[in-house]
Amino acid sequence: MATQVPDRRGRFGRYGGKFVPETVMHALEELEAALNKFMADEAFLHDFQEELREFSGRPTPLTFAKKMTERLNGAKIYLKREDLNHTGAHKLNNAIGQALLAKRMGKEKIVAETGAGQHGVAAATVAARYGLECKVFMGEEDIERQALNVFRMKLLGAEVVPVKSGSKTLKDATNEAIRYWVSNVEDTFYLIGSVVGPHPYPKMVRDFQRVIGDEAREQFFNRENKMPDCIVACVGGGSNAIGTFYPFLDDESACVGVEAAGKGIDTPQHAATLTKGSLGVIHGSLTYLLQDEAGQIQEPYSISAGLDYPGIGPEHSYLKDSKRVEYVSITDDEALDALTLLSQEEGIIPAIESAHALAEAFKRAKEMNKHETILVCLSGRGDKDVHTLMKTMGGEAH
Amino acid sequence: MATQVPDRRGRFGRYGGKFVPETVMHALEELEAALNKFMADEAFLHDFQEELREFSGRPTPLTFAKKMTERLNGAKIYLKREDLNHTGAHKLNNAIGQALLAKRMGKEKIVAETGAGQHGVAAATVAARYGLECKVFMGEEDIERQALNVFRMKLLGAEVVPVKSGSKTLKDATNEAIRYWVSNVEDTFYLIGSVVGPHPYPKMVRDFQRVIGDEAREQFFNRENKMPDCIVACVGGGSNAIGTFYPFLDDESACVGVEAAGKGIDTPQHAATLTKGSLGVIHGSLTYLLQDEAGQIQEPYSISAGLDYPGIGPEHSYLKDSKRVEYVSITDDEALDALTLLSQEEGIIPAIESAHALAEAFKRAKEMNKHETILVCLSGRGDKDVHTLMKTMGGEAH
Amino acid sequence: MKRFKKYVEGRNDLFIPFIMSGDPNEQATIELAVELQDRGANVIELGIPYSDPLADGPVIQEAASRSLKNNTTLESSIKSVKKMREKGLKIPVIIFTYYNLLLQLGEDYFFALARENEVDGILVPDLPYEEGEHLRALCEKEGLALISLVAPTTSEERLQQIAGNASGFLYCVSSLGVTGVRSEFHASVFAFLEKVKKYSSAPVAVGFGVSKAEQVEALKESCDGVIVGSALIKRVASHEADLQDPKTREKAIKQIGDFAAALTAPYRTEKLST
Amino acid sequence: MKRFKKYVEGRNDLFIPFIMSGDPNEQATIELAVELQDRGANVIELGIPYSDPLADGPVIQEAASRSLKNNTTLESSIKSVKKMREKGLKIPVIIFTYYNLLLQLGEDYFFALARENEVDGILVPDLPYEEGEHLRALCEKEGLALISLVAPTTSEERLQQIAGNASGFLYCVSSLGVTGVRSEFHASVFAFLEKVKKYSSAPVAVGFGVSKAEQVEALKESCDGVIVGSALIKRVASHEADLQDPKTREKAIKQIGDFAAALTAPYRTEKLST
Ligand SMILES: Cc1ncc(COP(=O)(O)O)c(C=O)c1O
Ligand SMILES: Cc1ncc(COP(=O)(O)O)c(C=O)c1O
Repeated sequence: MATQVPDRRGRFGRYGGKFVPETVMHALEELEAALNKFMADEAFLHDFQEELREFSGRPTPLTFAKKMTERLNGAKIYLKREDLNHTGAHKLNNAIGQALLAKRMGKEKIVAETGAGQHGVAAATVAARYGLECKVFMGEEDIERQALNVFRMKLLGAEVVPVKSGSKTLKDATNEAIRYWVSNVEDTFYLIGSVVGPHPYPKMVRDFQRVIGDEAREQFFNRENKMPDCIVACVGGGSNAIGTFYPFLDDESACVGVEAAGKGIDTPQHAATLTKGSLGVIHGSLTYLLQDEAGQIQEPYSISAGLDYPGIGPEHSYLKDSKRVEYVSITDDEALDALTLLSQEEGIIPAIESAHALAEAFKRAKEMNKHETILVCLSGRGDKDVHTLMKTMGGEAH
Repeated sequence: MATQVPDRRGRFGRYGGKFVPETVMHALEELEAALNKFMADEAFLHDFQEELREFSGRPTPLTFAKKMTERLNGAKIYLKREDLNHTGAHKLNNAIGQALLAKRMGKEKIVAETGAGQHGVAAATVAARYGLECKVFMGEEDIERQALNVFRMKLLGAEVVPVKSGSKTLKDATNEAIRYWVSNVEDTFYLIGSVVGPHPYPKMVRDFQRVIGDEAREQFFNRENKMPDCIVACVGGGSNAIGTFYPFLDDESACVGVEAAGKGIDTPQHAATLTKGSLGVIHGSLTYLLQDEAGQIQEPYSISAGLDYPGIGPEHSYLKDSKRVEYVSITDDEALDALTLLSQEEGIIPAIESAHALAEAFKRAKEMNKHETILVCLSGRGDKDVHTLMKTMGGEAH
Repeated sequence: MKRFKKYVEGRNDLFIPFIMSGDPNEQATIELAVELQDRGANVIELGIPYSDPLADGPVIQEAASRSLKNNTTLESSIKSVKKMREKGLKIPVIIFTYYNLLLQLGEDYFFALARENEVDGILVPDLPYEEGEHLRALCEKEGLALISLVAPTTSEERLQQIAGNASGFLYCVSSLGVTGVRSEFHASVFAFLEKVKKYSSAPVAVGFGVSKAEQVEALKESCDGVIVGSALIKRVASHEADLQDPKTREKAIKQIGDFAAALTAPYRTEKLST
Repeated sequence: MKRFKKYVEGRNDLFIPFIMSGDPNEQATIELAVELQDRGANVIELGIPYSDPLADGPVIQEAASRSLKNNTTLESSIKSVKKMREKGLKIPVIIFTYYNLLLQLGEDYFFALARENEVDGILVPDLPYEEGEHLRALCEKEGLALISLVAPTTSEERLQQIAGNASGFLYCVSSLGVTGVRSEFHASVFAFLEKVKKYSSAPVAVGFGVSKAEQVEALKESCDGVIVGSALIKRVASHEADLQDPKTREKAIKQIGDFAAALTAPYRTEKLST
């Protein structure tokens, strides 16, 4: 059964594992022991649930997209509104969980990596809320492109450390965060932002994010008295997608993960890891990734900073092989169209990441019957993207 | 009893009324009739509640500010999280209500005014969601200062109309919206953004915003088994404050409205209407306002665009006279300090507007006992203000 | 009310110009008032500049801005009426002011000033009938006309009440919207005017958009007069420089007078032909 | 394993330099390997440049960047070992490569290449003991050393297992963190080394931060050798221009050799004095 992974070695089928320097192994063992303890601890789970509710505002609603549905004239579209979380995306669910765990483990500091800054803001937020010191590693290029999020993190009291190595973007920030962690494992907790990294991170992040799917499953059933015919989510590292899909894996619902096709999967500029990548090791995990023939990791491209990651959570590689989830890709342009459409039909400006899922859902809805249903994970709000949109759309929304 | 106002003429004591051109009177009568009908209509109220829940994500949580409370070492501080509403502030509660009403009245278009763009975004959002045409009037100066919100409105499908008259800011945008409305009353609904304007607007907006206080009252009682000792909210036009206070007016809780003192109430640069203003008529309502000796309305100033209004809802003038609510003011600098403090202690970046309420609450908390409690309405999130903060704080958060 | 009796009551060819006090300066306004009387005006509607004139279109808004630069106030404007009288103005003058200005001046002081400076009436565009009770009583006591407005959207019930209590003249708004030039009136205006005339206890004048002789011609059978604001003020604006210069002012004022005379020619043609 | 037998086993003065393949070019790396042998090296650790070297500090990261510009690959690096042999290199060479490069080359092909090019061992910094089972079996079959690492945080249980299965030599990480120069070692390193030596089935060499003769002196009683990476690579970086130019290369290589000799002088002093 799909829900039995990972195994004790942290493998989802052949994927996952712990491909890390010996210096990190102790920290992973410690984390695993803490997880085993606290994920079975009523008091910890209660705190986690309470903070999700009272700090982040969960449960997030399930919104029926009435006008969008009418316009497409096909399957009914429901949106799981992760954009309504505090700080604007599903990222906080996981950040709350890990930060509470770090506290329980007696750590005083957290370190995190960030690309566009969404996970960095989430990490800085929980650090402030729970009284932890926070360092966020961020590529120099990203720091320049995301000045607003950099300021938010600083305002929240975090230190943003510029990363000058490699391509100066997310993957290098991740390397640098791991390096820092290795040097400071005793008092520092590494707060990873997606279902990636060495075991037990992919499992832990999934278990903190499954609240998305758990809520959605109940809400959907209350509305429709059945399970959705299709569930769609975007895939960067894959945390919102796994969080959404996981509780449905034993149901009949089709699940579709949507990667970023950037300027097209036939160009070098995309981030379609499962569609175009090959097996390898990245950031401690055996999984699909974008690399050249020799095994050097490649810079991905997507208009959405959150999907711009050369690897993917190992559980997705597993779900692809097992065919339980289908993976497709959506281009920048298709995502922008979907973003505009949802804004104008429903008054919700989605994150560009989430717009990839929407674009795929809209395509499918048109081909489906009116009694069928699609559940889309709206992973975040688009406010963070307005700058990018202004540049891309030339200052004029249409 | 406080809850019996306004009277049939729309007066809160001596304040309020309908000081509008004859051309508007018919539209106000029509609106009043519709309100009387639909606010007693189960189906309408059900739709309103459902949209608050499923579109905007209500109920918003009540968050205990643990670290902040410990730091101040006085009264317990609770935050009513209106920042977690869709689009990021309490403004949407009212926009949803008015837009649903407009639909029921058979109007096809809405017109709104906006200063910083928050209400404009809320109006554009509901227009998209419910299929209404939307025109937003906005001062030319504000359009320049708030390019991001202008883009958001356009993305949502609204037309943003630049206002070149007068001081080219909010009050002129309001005049212009009213002028447009006057010319198009048959098919156009004027969606006002606060508890201002001619009767029945102040009452209607209050009744749509009281959900804040209704929820908070129940949530607070469930947590503390009593009513808060003190309730604090910022006051621009006064909608989040009335929405919060109103359900508590017959309780013992002290209520405090916080105006913007800008650079100081002894300078000409403030927006402290009740503290420094005098009786007059603005935008159809008899109330306190900032004016010169001859009665020309003055441009207010505050670092927070949402408090930057020369008038105030007439019910606040009434509550000031009756002493049921106390009104104080907070400077730009005090608000910025409170904003930084909450960000770093609780991981919540508040809107600069809301930071005015926080600053006052923090002052009071220090002087209160540990068994006492303060409820603060956190009216909106600060993401919209990050640009302003970067400019003011010089790019470096501390 | 005696000036109304003499110059307004019983007539059906009323020409009621609206001019902005202090636009572009006090002297020009005074001279323009007298010139308009000479060109056939029956009442002068003297607008007081306001920062937030929400019943007005752009032409009058801009006039107010120009005037406010001269620190024109309600008080200074009322005092200038006396100066108009000294220059020979005999027809009624009504003060057109937003309510806030009146509130700040104080109603008692207003009436004292009005008496002293020979003002005949007042029009408060943002004081609808329901809110005007107190002011109406004071006006009655002081013998001033409180000019009321009715609009095509005014309900039958209110129309009856407002028109039935009209004093001085009844201001009929031609169409929805704010003040400003309109090229045509909707046909429905005639049915509306018929209804208004049925109820009105005073002459019925039509305003909002009157800017051409053709309109005056078209309206003249259906009402007792026209109010002309934006069309005139546009001429004031285009002669601003000349009106500022004492040496060219007189000529500019005559030219504005010529425009007023041409606009209201349909009334005089009738007078001649009868 | 025969080169390990000859040059490594039983010794307690091992000098194991780490050099980056292709930094700044293949020829320089080949000549440097031979020079280091001449200056007392017992094993050459040949680093393969990788885009994401997460166990490495900035000095080695930059060396990798320089090398990648020359399109250095795992395959080209293994092939260059043969060229080192042709130049007289006799001591064992171990390939230091991140796991992904090995995966992409293919393990079978790797072993074929290793055999053909006279490679003696492999070290995969991101392949901890638990994940190394398969590779360990293959190495054993092929007679290659799979170099394992232990760190101060390695638990007693794992330490026992890893050290007990060590082949070639056991790489002892001096302290937490990534590769790079450290000015001092924490006192606890000695207790750690004692424990490691107790369990180890192979000579114990200390790496991460060794950069000064004083450190070698301080460590020499507690372990069987030192691994020197960043300190050497810094010299390569500072001689980059000279190493690129065939005319100046030899001199630059000698200078790097001088540094290596000075660093490991404590071993030779001992050799002389015994
Ligand atoms: C809104 C949003 N959606 C999706 C993602 C992609 O992450 P994941 O695939 O882990 O859900 C991000 C990452 O920053 C994000 O901000
Ligand atoms: C976040 C926020 N708080 C408060 C206000 C002030 O409005 P009101 O006084 O009507 O609540 C605004 C207005 O834009 C706002 O955006």
